[in-house]
Parts: sequence; structure tokens; C-alpha cells
Amino acid sequence: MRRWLIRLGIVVGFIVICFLLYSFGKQYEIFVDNKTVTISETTYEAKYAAVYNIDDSEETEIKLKKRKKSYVVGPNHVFVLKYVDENGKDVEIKKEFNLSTDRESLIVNIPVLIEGGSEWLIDK
Amino acid sequence: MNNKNIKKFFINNAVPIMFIVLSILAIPLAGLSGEYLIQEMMTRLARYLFLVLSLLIPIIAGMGLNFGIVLGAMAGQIGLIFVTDWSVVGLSGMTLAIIISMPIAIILGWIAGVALNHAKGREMVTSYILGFFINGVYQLVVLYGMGRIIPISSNTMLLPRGYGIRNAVDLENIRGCLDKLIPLKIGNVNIPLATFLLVGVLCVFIIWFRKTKLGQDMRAVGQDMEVAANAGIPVERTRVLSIVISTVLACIGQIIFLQNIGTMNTYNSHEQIGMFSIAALLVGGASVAKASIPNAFIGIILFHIMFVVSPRAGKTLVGDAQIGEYFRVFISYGIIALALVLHAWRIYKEKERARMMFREANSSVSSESEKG
Amino acid sequence: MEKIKIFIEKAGWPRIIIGLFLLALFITAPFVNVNVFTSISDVLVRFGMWGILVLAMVPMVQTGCGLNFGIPLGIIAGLLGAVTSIEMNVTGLSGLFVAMGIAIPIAVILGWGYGLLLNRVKGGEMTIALYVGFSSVAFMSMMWLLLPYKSQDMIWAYGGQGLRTTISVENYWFHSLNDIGAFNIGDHFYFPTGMIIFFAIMCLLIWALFRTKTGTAMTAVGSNPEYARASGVNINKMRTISVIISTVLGAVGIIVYEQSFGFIQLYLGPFWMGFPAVAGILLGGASVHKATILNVIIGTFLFQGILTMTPSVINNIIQTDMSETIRIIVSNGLILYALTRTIKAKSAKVKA
Amino acid sequence: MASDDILLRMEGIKKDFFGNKVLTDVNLTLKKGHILGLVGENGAGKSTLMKILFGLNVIHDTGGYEGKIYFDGKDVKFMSPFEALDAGIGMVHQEFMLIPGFDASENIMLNRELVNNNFLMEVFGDRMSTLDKKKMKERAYKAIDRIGVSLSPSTLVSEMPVGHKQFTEIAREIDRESTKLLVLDEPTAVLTETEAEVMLKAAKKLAAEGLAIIFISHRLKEIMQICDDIVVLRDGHLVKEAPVEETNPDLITEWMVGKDIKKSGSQEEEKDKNIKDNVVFTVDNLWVDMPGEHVKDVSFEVYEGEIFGIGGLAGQGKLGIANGIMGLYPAGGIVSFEEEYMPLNDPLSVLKKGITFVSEDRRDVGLLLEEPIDWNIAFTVMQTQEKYLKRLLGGFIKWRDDKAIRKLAQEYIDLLEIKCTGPHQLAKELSGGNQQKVCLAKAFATTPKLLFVSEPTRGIDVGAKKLVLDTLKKYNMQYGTTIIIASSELEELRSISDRIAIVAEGKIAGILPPTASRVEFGALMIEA
Repeated sequence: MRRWLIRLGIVVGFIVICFLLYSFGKQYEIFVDNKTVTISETTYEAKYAAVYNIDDSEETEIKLKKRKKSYVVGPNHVFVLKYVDENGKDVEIKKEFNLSTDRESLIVNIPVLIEGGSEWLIDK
Repeated sequence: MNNKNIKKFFINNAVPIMFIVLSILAIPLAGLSGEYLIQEMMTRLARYLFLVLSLLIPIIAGMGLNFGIVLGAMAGQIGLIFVTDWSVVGLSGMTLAIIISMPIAIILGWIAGVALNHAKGREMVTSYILGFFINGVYQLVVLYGMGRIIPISSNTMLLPRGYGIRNAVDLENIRGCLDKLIPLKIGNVNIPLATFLLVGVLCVFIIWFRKTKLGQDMRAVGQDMEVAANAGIPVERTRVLSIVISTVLACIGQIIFLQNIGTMNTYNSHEQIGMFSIAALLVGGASVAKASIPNAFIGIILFHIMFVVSPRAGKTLVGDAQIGEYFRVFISYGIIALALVLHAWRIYKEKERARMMFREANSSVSSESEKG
Repeated sequence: MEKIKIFIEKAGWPRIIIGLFLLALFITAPFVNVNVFTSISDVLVRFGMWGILVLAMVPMVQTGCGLNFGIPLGIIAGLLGAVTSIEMNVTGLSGLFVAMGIAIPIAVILGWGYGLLLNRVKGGEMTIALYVGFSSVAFMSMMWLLLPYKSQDMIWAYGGQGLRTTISVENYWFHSLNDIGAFNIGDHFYFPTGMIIFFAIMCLLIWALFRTKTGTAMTAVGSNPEYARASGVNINKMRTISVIISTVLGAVGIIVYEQSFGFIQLYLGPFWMGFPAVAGILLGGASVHKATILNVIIGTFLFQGILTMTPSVINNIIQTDMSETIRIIVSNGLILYALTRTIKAKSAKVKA
Repeated sequence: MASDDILLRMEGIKKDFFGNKVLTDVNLTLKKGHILGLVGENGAGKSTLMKILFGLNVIHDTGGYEGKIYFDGKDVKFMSPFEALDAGIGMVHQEFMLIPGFDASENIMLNRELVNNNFLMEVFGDRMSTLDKKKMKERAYKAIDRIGVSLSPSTLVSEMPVGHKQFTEIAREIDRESTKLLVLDEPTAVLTETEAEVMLKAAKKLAAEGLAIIFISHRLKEIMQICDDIVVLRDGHLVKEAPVEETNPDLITEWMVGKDIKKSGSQEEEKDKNIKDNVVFTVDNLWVDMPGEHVKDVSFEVYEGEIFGIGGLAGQGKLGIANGIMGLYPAGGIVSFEEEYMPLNDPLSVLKKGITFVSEDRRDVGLLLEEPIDWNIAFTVMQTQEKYLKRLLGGFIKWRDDKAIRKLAQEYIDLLEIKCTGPHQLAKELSGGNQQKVCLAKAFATTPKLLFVSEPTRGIDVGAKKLVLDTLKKYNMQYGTTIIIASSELEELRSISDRIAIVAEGKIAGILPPTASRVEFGALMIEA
């Protein structure tokens, strides 16, 4: 009896580990767009070239009307965007987000982020 | 006396010695740098050790060389297909692949064990054919079932027709995840330390396993099934378990192998695994009935030196690299044939020797009676 | 009911299942736009091509040496004969017979050595045969590169060394046996009379062999080696003879195969030739230690029938080419069935 | 009902194999600390009795037994050897049940290893426990010490002399704490004299410690030396149960073989047959390596036209003689037939000299079970004398003459009354008696000058037995064929032979006329 409980526990443990491995090892494709977009009837215009990085990885430069592709692994991430605004001032925007495993690839719209729109991260 | 011992040593280790001599002759011909060779050996040890070690337990149980490790390899590949499809990456991807392929390996190992119990005395040829048969089933599942019955979401993995996995699966996501986990570089040689640590754990496991009750039972069954059965050891079950363990280890071994290579030939990667692993083990001085961990180490090094060197040496010798390729195929199969013949020959010789002893004993009896 | 039971027992399940399957394929064929006549004639051609190779299993099985997985050894002898006859530039039927004339002595020598080897490893013949076959194929691959053949039809046209991987026999003896007395009925049916007759002659010869004193002794060796020994039969000699005959049949068989197929496949080509032959005879109802000519004929027909019909019919039904997978499962499944069914290995009983 | 010091009581044990009675109403009792000597000829029922005690499957598969067994005060009926072991009965077999690559301690503790527990057991079951080799060695040492021999627990069995293997077996049985009764089946048969001495001493020592022992042996000297009581079985009956002091070897021998039955007299009439004075066949210093039937040093002479019987207990080598001479097992020595030396280890040349053999092993040597009767009969003569062959193409091809073979087979089927559907029936489908007739037909077909027959009546029914023996006798009379017949059944030999040699321990113990008394034969068979 005790043995079967231990065995059951181990099987359950393995299943839990499976889910953990799945969620922490899952890789997502993130497209970073610096283009003019229209989301929910609002148009966000792309104005600035920018530099971004995700989870302390190398900074990537993204020019206007361009799209870049990055990969992230696991549920929790930090997106950091730096650009120089029309006043010549350095602006840094830092956003934390987490992903659930049902999402495969996502788009970060820089103009939306700069404008402070809520739907800056959408499914592709 | 000493002379006799030396002679015995040479006879018992004829195969490794032959390979050392061949390597010494072929290395200068190939003209490869020492550093390159050492790097290659490191890579190949990491790649093959786990697989080769998975052969040891059925040998203990007296079931010979388990050509059925390809079953484990197939299970491992199915796990890899899934994690790649789910895009689970890195070490967690690899671990997940191991966990989900393990039940498949256990089931396949069980089937193999039961089949081999029905073919006592010709386990090796049966396990070989079994590998082919399960390969057919594997093809059925992977080539026709996946994407149809078994959901596969990633289109890049499927054939253009919409179902069936492509011939090559890119394992970019887990490539080297274990090998490079603990980076270590000595000189210009990269050492896949984490892989070696894992192999070390396996070695400890095998050594420990031999001391368990199950290990002891396997040794007993391997030496004399009838006596073991009379002592109440469940012979058939013990044999099945040895094959199951071997299959599961081979499954892990194949995943380690593929994380090193980085791409998977869906329909070929597993096919040659059995043959190469067995040939390597035999080159290391193992036989059908006796194999150890050092045999595996030495065997992989010697066999793969031959592997790396022979095409280049062939080119130098006859101006064609192809001949070296064929040479290594010849060596792989030839060494297995040789080991099997030696094994059968040795059994025959032992019988002969027992008879000679009897004869001597009797001639002394009859000479005594003549005196009396 | 009782009769059906006896029939099933006699024929064995695999044979019945595959037989019914083949029948079903032939019945469905017209409905999926597969021409039955073409199919039948394809089956006949392949039957003729494989027949002798399957027949090559009989002598060794009969003397208790088990299934001859080492048939590639005979095939190699046949290949040597074939390329040599092309090198000598003999065409037509005489080219074919020159090929056989060269192949047979080589096969006798190889078979003799192989027989001596197998006599030392009684009980483990099949596993060893497998690897002897494989390593000899690999060894010959090196030889094909090195042997000094010169014919333009056989060496690489540009650079490269050695013989080509596939050599066409088009200009030499393509269909030279098939076409003797061959006839067509309608547009679709072709009957390779010469090849079938040649196969029949071979069967007759083997049948006759087992009617002689030596053949009787060989059967006894396979049936009960101790009995044979007690009756003054030299077991090892009989086994060696059977291995030689088996190897010679392999050599002749591959040449017949090539003249119909149109190509000589060198290098790793002969690697897997043993398996369809082994599966064929097992499907015919042979066991690991008993085989008859009838097993050969039935088995070759059924097995080659399946291999011919599944690609055309199944593909047309499900629009998928599963023939290769089916071939793998069926042929290896049959061998596996035979290996796991008979627990008692006769040859293991031989006291050395 | 059982008094305190009685360990084993068997009451009214009856057993038959398919109507063939092998044990009739056997009773015996064994006290704690006593050694019981169990003696009897082969086939007297000793081994069947032990099989019943052990609950072997053969017994249950053939319909069980009648009677009661009380062990340690309880009414028991063991259904498997494991139950018997658990109850406390240990058995040392004649052939060793040891793993060659294990050392003494590992063998002694086989499947009863001392183990340490660990966590993995909870997951994968008990067999994941690790062995405690040190404790195992200590335990083994104690067990070996109890026997009183010097044997290191770390010696590999494959490197042990035979005696030590025997001791390892015994140590294994007594190491079981529950063991109260030890059965030793011919423990000294394979030992040297000094080893046997140690063995006997060990048995006495164990008995002194309270262990009961059943000691089976053919060596009466040993029985007299160590046993407290003796039980004699003959033809499945318990003939005598007595304390050893009240007996002597001659008495025991007489009990074993029984009083002489007066001969039927008809034998004398047949004595007018044509035995010639010349020796046709001589054997000098023959040894044969036949497992289980080793022949060590045998010499004898046979006259032309004689029926020469070879008797003796099973395993003593009487069967090895013919097998060795016919070249079926490796043999050495000097054998000559018709004043010509015969090469040994060469069956064909022996057969060509006109010497034929009917093997005791019908199924494995005597017959082609999967071939028809006509093949079985004609094969030997076809291969050795090239009869029943048609020569085609100027003798180049030797074609089997199936018609002639069938005719030959039909002749023998009629002559020997072989019950079958015809010459085409497969040999495996025949009954034992008819198979034996096919074997005889095979031999007769070669028209032998000298015929070896081994155990011609083993495993066949009474009617067939008589027919087989009569056929042999008739054949000998008609053609003057010399016959050498080996059999375990003394009566059979006495009824047919002109002289009978008794083989014991691989040597000829003596040659007697068939008229000699059973006791005389018995004395030769059993080492007194």
C-alpha cells in the first residue's frame, strides 16, 4: 500500500515536472514591428527608430517600417525599448509581460508601446 | 609462466590490439592533427557512450548483444519530434523528451523481451529482425500517422502533403544543450563536461545495479537458466526486465546522441545505431557473454579513430575517399561477425577441453590398472 | 468446420492472411483502375526473378543450417560473373551463360569456406550468416573500386574510380532469358516463358538432388543429426554440400534477376537481398528447419504478389504510397514469427 | 498421533504412471537426528518416492499419489518443490544445481541473498535491494563450518573440485534455517575416496546436530557405516525396514534383488544353438566419454553366434559401451572384430563391417521422427551399403528407389507386426513399442553380423516387450547373428543371454552365466 502510494506520487511528480518543463521550456516567437498599425480603430503611427532588448539579451536596433524577430523561452519576460524622442531626449520604456503556453508567436508593436496603448502585445 | 600470461593477454585482447595497430598505421596516412583527433574523440565519446553502455545489462543476463536498442532509439526520436513540435527548447526540452519517450521505450522493451523469451538461444538474430519490424511500425506511425491521427501543429515539420514528418528534423533548439551546459575548454579542445557527468552517473548506476538483488538474479539467469529457475528466480521476467532497462537507457542515449548532432534523420538516425554501438563495444574487447564499462570507453575511442581516419587514409592510399567509407562499413560488420564466430568457437573449444580432461583422467586410470 | 480447422493448421495463419489479402487486392484492382493483366504479368516477372534466390534457402534449411541470411555471399559470386561477362563483351544468351559459368566456380569456393565456418558454429548459424553476408558485401564494395575492369559501359564515364553503382545490361543480355518463347496476350499480358522454364528446371534439379542418396542423407541430417551420424553419415560434409549448393543458387539467381531487371547493382546493392528471399520461403510455409520446393513456389508467388500489388492498388485506394512500409512490416513480421514460433532449435542438439 | 521425535512418516504411499504401478503401499518413518539409508535397484521406486516427498510437477501431472505424508507432526501434501523447501526439506541432487561463475557464498545464498534496503525498492520493488556480500560470506562460512569442511566462501564454483561443489550444495540446503530433513541422492558417486570419507563424516555431524537425513546410495559399505536405519525397496514394494545393526551387506543385497525364481526350463531346450568356439569380438581397455554413462576401463570377449548381455545399474556405464564402439561418443581403447582392429570414433567404417546398433535413445538417435517409416527403416542400409538405390548415368547418380524402400518397409511391417497405417506414416505418430520395432527393422535391414541392442524394452508395454525379445532371439537362431544386449532389467537379460557381464562404476565387475542366482548378480552390481 505504502509502496503504491509512493509510486503514484512519483508518477504524479513526473507529470507535474512535465508541465513545468513544458511551460518553462516553451519557446515563443516574438516579432517586433516598427510600423504604422491600426488596432481597434485607433491608428498608431511609427515615428522613431528605436533600440530594444528582451530579457537582458543584446540590444537590437530597429528602424522605421521594419520588422525584427526574436525568440524567448519560458513564461516571464521583460521588454525594454529605448529611443530618442522629437525633443532629443532619451526615453526608456520597460514592460514586463508573461506568456501562457497556448500562444505561439506574438507581435510587439513599438508605436503602440510608445503611445502607451494597452494592446502593444498581440497574437500573430 | 610469465610468457604464458603474456600470450593469454594477447589472445584475450586480440581485437583491441589489432585496432591499435591499425590506428597507428592509419593516423600518419590520414595526416590529421592531434588536436583535431582529440576533439573528435571527445565529441564522439559524448555522443556514443550512453548508447554503448545501454548494451551491458542484457549481456549480464545472458541475452547477448541487444540489437534491439534501436527500439529505444525510435522511442527517443518520437519524444524529440513532440518537443520540437511544441517548441520546448534547451535542457527542459531535452528532459521533457526523455520523460515522454520513456513509457514508449518501456512498452517496446517489454514487447522485445517477451519475443526474445520465445526465441531462447537465438536472441541476437531475433532482436535484429525485431528492430526491422518495429522500424516498419515506427514508419507507419511517423510517416502516416503523425499529422493525421496524432496532431502535429508545426507545418515546418510536416511533409508538404500535410501529414508525415519530414526526412530531416532540425533540432536547433536543443542542439548541444547538454554538451555546452558546463563549458570547459582545455587548450583548443571543447569538453562536453555535463554529458560526461551524466555518463558517469550511468556508470555508477551500472556498478551499483550489479550489486542489487535484480542484478544478481540476472547474473544467475545469464549463467544457467535452469539452476536459476530451480532456485525460484523468475527467469522469464528477469530477462524481460533486462531488455526493458536496456531499451530505456538506449532511448536516453539516442536523445543525447541527437542533441549532439543537432539534426535528426527521422527515418535513418536510429537504423545504424545498434550496429555501430555493438561494433564499438566489441572493438573494446567485449564478447557476446562478457562486457564491461572500460570495454565501452576503449571501444568507442578505437572504433571512432578508425572511423575518422579511414576515409582520409583511403584517399592517401588509393586516391579515393570512398574506399575508406566502405572500409569502415566492412570493419563494423566484420568485427561483429568475428566476435560471434569467436564466441561460438570458444564454446566449442571449452567442450573439447572438458573432454580432454576426462580423457587424461581416464588414461591415468587405465595405466594404473595396467600396473596393477 | 473440422476440415477448415485442419486446413488452417496445415497452411498456417500468416499464409492464409496474406493469401486472402492478395486475393482482395486482385479483386479490388479493377475498381481502382489498375489493370489486372498488367498486374498478373508483373507478378509473374517478379516471381521468376526471385524464384531461384528463394530456392537457394532450401538446401541449407533442409540440413539444419537455418535460414541462409548469408545469401549475399552467393550474390557476390553472381555479380563477379556478371561484370566479368560484360568485360568480355559477350552478348545475348551466351553472355548470360558465360556469366553463370564464371560465377558458379567462385560460388563453390566461397560456399565451401562459408560451410567450413558454419560447421564450427553449430547452433549460431543464422546470426553469423547475417554478419558474414553483410561484411562480405562491404568487403566487395572495396573490391569494386579496386578491381581492374575496363569496359566503358561499367566504369564511371567521368573521372572517379572503379565500377559504377548500377550497370545496365541493356547492350549485353537484357531479357535474354525472359524472352525465350515469351508471348503477349493482348496489350497488357506478357509471359516471361524462358525465365519461368529456367526456374522450373532449377526446382527440378533441387527436387532431384533430394531424391538421391546424398540428398536423402542431407534431409536426415536436418531432421535428426544424431540419427544421421549413427547411420554413418558425415554431418559436416552434408552441411558443407548444402551450403555450397545454396551459394551457387544464390549466384545463378542473381544473374537471372539482373537479366530481367536490366541492371547490375553493385556496392551495397546486395545488402538486403537476403531478407525478401527469407521472408518468401517462410511465407510459403517453411519453418527454420524444414522447407520444400512447394514452399518456395507458393511463398515466392504470395510475397512477390503482395509487393507488386500493394503499391498499385493500395496507393490508388488511399492515395498514399505505403508499399515500402507494408513491405518492411510484412517481411520482417514473417521472419520474426518463424524465429519465435519454433522454440526447439534442431541444430543446437548436434553434439560437436 | 506422531510422537515427538518422529519427523517424517509416510503411510500407504501408492503411485502409478498410467496404470503402471511403481509404488505399492510404502510406509516409512524417520526420527529426528537419524540417518535413513534408502536402497533398491533402479526402478525400485526410490526416486519416485523422493519426487512425491518433494511435490514435483511430474507427480501431479500424472495424477498425483495415494497415501499420507506427515512431516513435523503435520499432514502435508506439497504441490511444488518450493513448498517442500519452505516446510524444511532440503535435497542435494545428483547433478549439481550451481551457478559456475558464482562463488560458494553466492551459490549457498542463491535467491535467498542477504540484502540492505534502499529507497528505490519502494519504487521498483524488492529486487532493487543491494546485496550484503560481507554478511553473506559470514553466513556461508557458518554453514560450511557446520558441515565441518574447509572451503572458502569466496571460491568460484567453476574452480572447485567436485567434492567442494557437493559440499556447497549441502551447505545451501542446511543454511536454510527451516531445514529439518536433508535428502542426499547418491552423494558420493562422483567423489574420490577421501572426499567421500569427508562427506560421510559431514553427514554424521549434521545428524548429531539433530538433522534427519535420507541417504540414497548403491555403496552398501557407506550405508553400513553411517546409517541408523535402512529401508529396502523392490519393484515398488517396501521389502524391509530395519535398524542397520541387524543387517549385513549380503542380507541387504538379497532383499534388494529378491529370492531366485525357478527358471521356466524352456530356456534349456533352446540351448542347442550354434555358438561357435571362436572369439569374434574383443574389447580391451575401452573408455567412453558419454555423459551420465561414463565407461572407464572395460575389456571383454564375445563368441560368434552368442547373445552377450550387459547389465548393471543406471549410470554405471553399461550403455556407454555400445555407444562408444559405434562412434557416437568419443572413445578410446582397442576393439577388434573378426580379428581386425576397428577404428573408433568413426561410425561409417564400423557400420560397413556389418555391426549395427539399436540405440536406447529412440527419439533422439534411433528415429527420424518427422520422416515416414520406410525412410527410417531403409536409411542406414542405403547410406552404408548403397542398397535401394538405382544407378543412373552409369552410376554417377545414385537415385533413391522409393518403390523398393516401400516394399522393404512393408516386409518388416508384416514381419514385426508394426501397427501403422502404412510405410508412409510418420515415425512420431507411432506408439513406443512400434517405434522400437521400427528401430529393430532398421537394424535387421542391414543384415548385421554383430548387433548391439541397448534397452530394447524401455518404455514399451508388456506385450511388445515379449515380441521384441522373441524377435531378437529368433534372429539370433536363424542367422547366427552375434548380439550384444545392454539392459537395466536383469530378468530380461537372463531370459535371453548366454552370458551376462555386469558393469559397475565404468568397469566390468564380473561375467556370470544366466543361471547364476540373483544374489550373485546383485553382489556384482552393488559395491558391498
